[in-house]
Amino acid sequence: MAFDLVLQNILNPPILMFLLGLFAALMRTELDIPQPLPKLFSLYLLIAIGLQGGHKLAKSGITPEVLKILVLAMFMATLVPIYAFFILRLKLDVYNAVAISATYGSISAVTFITAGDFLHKLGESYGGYMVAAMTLMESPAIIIGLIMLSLFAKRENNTPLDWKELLKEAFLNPSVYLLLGTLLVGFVVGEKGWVAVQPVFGDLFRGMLAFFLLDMGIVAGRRLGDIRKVGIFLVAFGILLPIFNALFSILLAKFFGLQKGDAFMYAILCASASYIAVPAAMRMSVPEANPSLYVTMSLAITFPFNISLGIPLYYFFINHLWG
Amino acid sequence: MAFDLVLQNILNPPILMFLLGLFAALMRTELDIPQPLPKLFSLYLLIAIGLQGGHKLAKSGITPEVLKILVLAMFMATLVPIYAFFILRLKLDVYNAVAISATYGSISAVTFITAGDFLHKLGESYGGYMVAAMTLMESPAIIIGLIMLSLFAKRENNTPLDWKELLKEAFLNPSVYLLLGTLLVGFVVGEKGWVAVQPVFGDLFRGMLAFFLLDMGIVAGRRLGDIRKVGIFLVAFGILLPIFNALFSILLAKFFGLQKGDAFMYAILCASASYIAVPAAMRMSVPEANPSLYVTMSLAITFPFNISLGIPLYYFFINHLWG
Amino acid sequence: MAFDLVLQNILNPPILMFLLGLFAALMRTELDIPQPLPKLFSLYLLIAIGLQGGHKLAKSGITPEVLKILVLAMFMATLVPIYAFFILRLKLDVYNAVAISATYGSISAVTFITAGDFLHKLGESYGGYMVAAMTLMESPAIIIGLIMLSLFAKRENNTPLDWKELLKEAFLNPSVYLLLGTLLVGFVVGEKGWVAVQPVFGDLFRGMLAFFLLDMGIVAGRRLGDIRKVGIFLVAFGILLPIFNALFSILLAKFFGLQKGDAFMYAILCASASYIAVPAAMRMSVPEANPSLYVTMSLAITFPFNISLGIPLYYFFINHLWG
Amino acid sequence: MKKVEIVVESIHLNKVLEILERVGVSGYTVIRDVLGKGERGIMAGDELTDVFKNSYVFAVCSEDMADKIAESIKPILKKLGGVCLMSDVMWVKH
Amino acid sequence: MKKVEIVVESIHLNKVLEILERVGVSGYTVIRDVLGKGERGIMAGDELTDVFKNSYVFAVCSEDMADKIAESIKPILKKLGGVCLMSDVMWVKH
Amino acid sequence: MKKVEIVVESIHLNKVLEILERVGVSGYTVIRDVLGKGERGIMAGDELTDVFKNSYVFAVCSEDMADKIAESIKPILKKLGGVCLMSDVMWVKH
Ligand SMILES: Nc1ncnc2c1ncn2[C@@H]1O[C@H](COP(=O)(O)O)[C@@H](O)[C@H]1O
Ligand SMILES: Nc1ncnc2c1ncn2[C@@H]1O[C@H](COP(=O)(O)O)[C@@H](O)[C@H]1O
Ligand SMILES: Nc1ncnc2c1ncn2[C@@H]1O[C@H](COP(=O)(O)O)[C@@H](O)[C@H]1O
Ligand code: NA
Ligand code: NA
Ligand code: NA
Repeated sequence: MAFDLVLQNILNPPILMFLLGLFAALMRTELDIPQPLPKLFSLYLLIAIGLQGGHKLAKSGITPEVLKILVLAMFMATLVPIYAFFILRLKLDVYNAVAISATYGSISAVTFITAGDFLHKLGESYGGYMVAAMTLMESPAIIIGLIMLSLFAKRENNTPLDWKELLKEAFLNPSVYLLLGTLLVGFVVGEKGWVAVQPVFGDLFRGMLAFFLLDMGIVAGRRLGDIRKVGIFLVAFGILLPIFNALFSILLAKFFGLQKGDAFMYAILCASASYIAVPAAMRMSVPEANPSLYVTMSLAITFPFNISLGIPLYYFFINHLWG
Repeated sequence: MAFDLVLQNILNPPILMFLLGLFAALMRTELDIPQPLPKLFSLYLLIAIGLQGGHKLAKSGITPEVLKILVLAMFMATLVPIYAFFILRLKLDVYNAVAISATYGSISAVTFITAGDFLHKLGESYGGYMVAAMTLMESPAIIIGLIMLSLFAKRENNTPLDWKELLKEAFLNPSVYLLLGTLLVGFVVGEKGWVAVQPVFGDLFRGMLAFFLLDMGIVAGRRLGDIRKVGIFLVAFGILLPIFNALFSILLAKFFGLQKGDAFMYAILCASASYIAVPAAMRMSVPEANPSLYVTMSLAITFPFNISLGIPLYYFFINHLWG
Repeated sequence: MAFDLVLQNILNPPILMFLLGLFAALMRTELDIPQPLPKLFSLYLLIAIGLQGGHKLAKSGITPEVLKILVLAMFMATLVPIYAFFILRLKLDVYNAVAISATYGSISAVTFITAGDFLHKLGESYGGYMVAAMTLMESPAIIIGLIMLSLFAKRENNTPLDWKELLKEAFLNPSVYLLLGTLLVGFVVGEKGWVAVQPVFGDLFRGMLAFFLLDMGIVAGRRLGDIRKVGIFLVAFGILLPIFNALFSILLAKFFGLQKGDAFMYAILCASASYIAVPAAMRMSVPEANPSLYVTMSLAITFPFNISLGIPLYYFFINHLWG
Repeated sequence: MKKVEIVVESIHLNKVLEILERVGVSGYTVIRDVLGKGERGIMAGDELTDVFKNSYVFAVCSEDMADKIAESIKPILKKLGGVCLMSDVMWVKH
Repeated sequence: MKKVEIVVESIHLNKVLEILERVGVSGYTVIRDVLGKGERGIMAGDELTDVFKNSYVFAVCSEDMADKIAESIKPILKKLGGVCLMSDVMWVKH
Repeated sequence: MKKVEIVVESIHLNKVLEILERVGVSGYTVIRDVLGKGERGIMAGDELTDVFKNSYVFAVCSEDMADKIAESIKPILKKLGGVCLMSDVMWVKH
């Protein structure tokens, strides 16, 4: 049954395209999707998910249920980087612990989108407000990380944190801005507006996801070689923490009575790790941390794990609890 | 009623995406759509509008009505840069007056396309020959500008104008060529040919326009800061001249008995200013003029004004006259 | 009747867009589709053709008929570069003879795709396994070419061929990998998987082909000027060899009882010449050969000939033989 | 005149430009997306995350200014890596 | 040998290359899409209109030719802006 | 210190980098997609087939190493074309 789910997840064009990209990199073919094409795909996916979410949200309305979910989202986005930090401190210096915990406290939009596609294939769905929850969960980890840094690190030349720069980085980073903005656009344009852009931002969605995951596979495959440098502790961390986060959030979701599809997407958000927004912020604010660690973990370990095994695994648990 | 039109225009995905881009730039998020993605969108829009126009033209045929419109188009494309030049000379040197008047004598394809989308949403339409009118109106302003230059400027080292280079620049510039070419392709391929490419060049059109206007918003937003340098005279010019051009052309259109949709698109063409073809020609042939003036005016003043307030305003007048 | 076919082939959006690009380059407009946009189109076309082929193959199954075609494909892919080499040696040195014969022994995916579009328009079709045949035919010519080289060339500093690098280049080159991979993906995802990506990789196909051929036209047009350098012998070779290859393969196909559509696509594969994979391999392994020769021949002579006149010509023969 | 050349991780380019501005050079030229290898490993560009990319800057200025740039840039090079080079050059003035 | 380096607005690149051809240099190398700042303000590239972008050219040649280039390029620099630098370099010939 | 600059057809870039690695330079910087003209004609880039494009590499190293690079690179330049330049430069060390 669980195996069935894995198969059903994997025999999907997006996941197969990811594997195709992964092997391309491992076998050192020169298959390459050069910039800015990956940027085109990721912009497209963010806009599409935002518009779709806004359109759904306009239909369902902003209810107390929605607010409850947003609070739960903020809660986990604040909590995860804190406990991740203390686990990581067992083995790492403050700088790397900060960068990695921030990475895991934030989310991956592509994991979210891939999971949504999995749900869609099973004939189930989730609320448009989950996109709002996702945008809320992108940034808090950056702030928490930098608070940890100022509490626990002795800055060499005592340069104080540039909080203004930092809050901007956290809350006005392009993906947060684009998701929120298009959520709003989708919310206000009404049915007629949505129909006008649906051939691009609706119908093409799943094919574009497959195209983009080919590239994600290539990039992840290239980083696989760096896993040796990462060490066994961090590899285990990159798989076990997401599972723990997912289980924890599933229990929370059950406790607070979320619907099945929403609970699943919530678990996915908690389990996923950032590989664009947070790394960019960390390279700017914590240059002492080693990007080969946090980028590799998030991109070459956690992302592939989540979209191949994590998605069916978390769904399996949820199926048990919600029936 | 006029306010209604403004709202109806603004609550449209393309315009909202433009505003989203504008605010992204103003709030200094790092949202960016790097080259050559904007080029992809603008090539796409030109090809799509050309093929659609050609297809429509093949259906309607080339009638005396069509020829009348083409003559009217040429007339305004020649007249506007002349009176614009003399108005500008009140405050500016010859070089800048030439460059700005040429900019306003030419047209903006994206304004045209956005206006077409507005019409479409109201359930009205325009003739395919308006695309031919648009291509006719792109280049004359460049020629007129350079005639003004040779009449009124004392060239320092008396280098004569390179007319050959210039006519090439004017009539073989990529957007003129692409519009004319795809108009022809759309004209000859027939219904079957159009159906083959419609999923790309028809169905995706409005979504791609929304995507592209996000970028236009970002670029316009970045230039907004330069408005201070432009000065109050030129800011006023950038709003009042388009309104004047629109009203003038609407009266002409009424006088010569154009249909409502055609008259509206004609007014849009006269009111819009070029920000790609003409600036490129001016930088080459009139390097003495300051591109921060003419690019900023066309991109950060006239373009946003036209697509937000201009479109409903001109439509309001036309509604009055045509009923 | 033959003229009818030519017209029917040319009055097709893809071919007209190719001509539009060709004239753009000849008239020296600055129309340009900058990298990586052409890469986006070629990746798209390869993925789409692979997925479509795999999907068709899953429906038809892998039959003895399929295996027969694959063997025929390998046969011609091995034979063509051998006789091409000896013809070329009449006038050229070993290095250039190797590079050009390898170029003509391999295939052009875009020619294949354009021919498929032509068939489609006539209401006929070909088997999905032809895509497998195409991937099989990409690489053997590289190997044959390099065997010729080690047999007939005296390497200056006696550096032995790097066979490992070479086999990798031949069999893991990006287009072979991508075609095979997506063929497999299309094969295993089933109807439901195909439906998910069809709006992108099915519906958009013909429009994207038209867009890409605009670029191919520009590039071919820019190379047209180099034809003088190529010389009359090679120009004739670039047209006559494809015709000969096509006729030869048509007779083979008739003899072995292939179906009409498959025979046509087989002839197209034999007649077409590579302009991406093989040139890349040759520049790496045979730097002594002059790329202006083999790239120009394949791109500015054989490709335009095949898609404009070759396609209807080969079809004309096939129509005669299959009735 | 001196030509000062600097290679630095792209994300920190602004810090270098700030120094040039502060010292008061009359101009500079920047080439983005430069790759490289140095003490901190290979910077071959990572398409998706945009890490591991350098920028290359050069500015032509008086020897005096060049020395000031060298002074101000040392702590940055120490913290963020990168290289700074100086050489003699003649500026063709119109 | 002399290395002549020139930064010029991309749209006027051809004029510089024409000079190099006329003087008869044996070759040159061009890097497009270079950014910069100088007398005429920031050239940070404008995605849409493609204004405000520089190109960087260098050519290695004899001192003689370098002087000729300097002479011919002065009026262009004056009219269109840009910089031209010269320095000593050794050309490793095979 | 010496600055060694090399322009080579992009497809052969790896051969140049291998030499630099073998000689043991501490680092290098690469600019891809450089255009140019030389003995072998115009390298203006061909969008589709990606032929006719150069890469530009520079490495700063001791005079000793520079000589070794020059030695090793000559046969490559002979076979594949390209140029190799050397000049004096000061490395600002932190
Ligand atoms: N010896 C060198 N020659 C040329 N470029 C260098 C050299 N060392 C370092 N670089 C450049 O400076 C960047 C940062 O150097 P590092 O901080 O030493 O890793 C590298 O990625 C190279 O682009
Ligand atoms: N002192 C300088 N050092 C390096 N590059 C410069 C310098 N001054 C100007 N440039 C470059 O030359 C371009 C044109 O200069 P200008 O005409 O002075 O605005 C600038 O955009 C820079 O890329
Ligand atoms: N004199 C020169 N100055 C600057 N770059 C050159 C020069 N000669 C050749 N090059 C560069 O080196 C490349 C290869 O040169 P070649 O092998 O002579 O064709 C050219 O495409 C140019 O980019
Ligand atoms: Na998370
Ligand atoms: Na106008
Ligand atoms: Na062939």
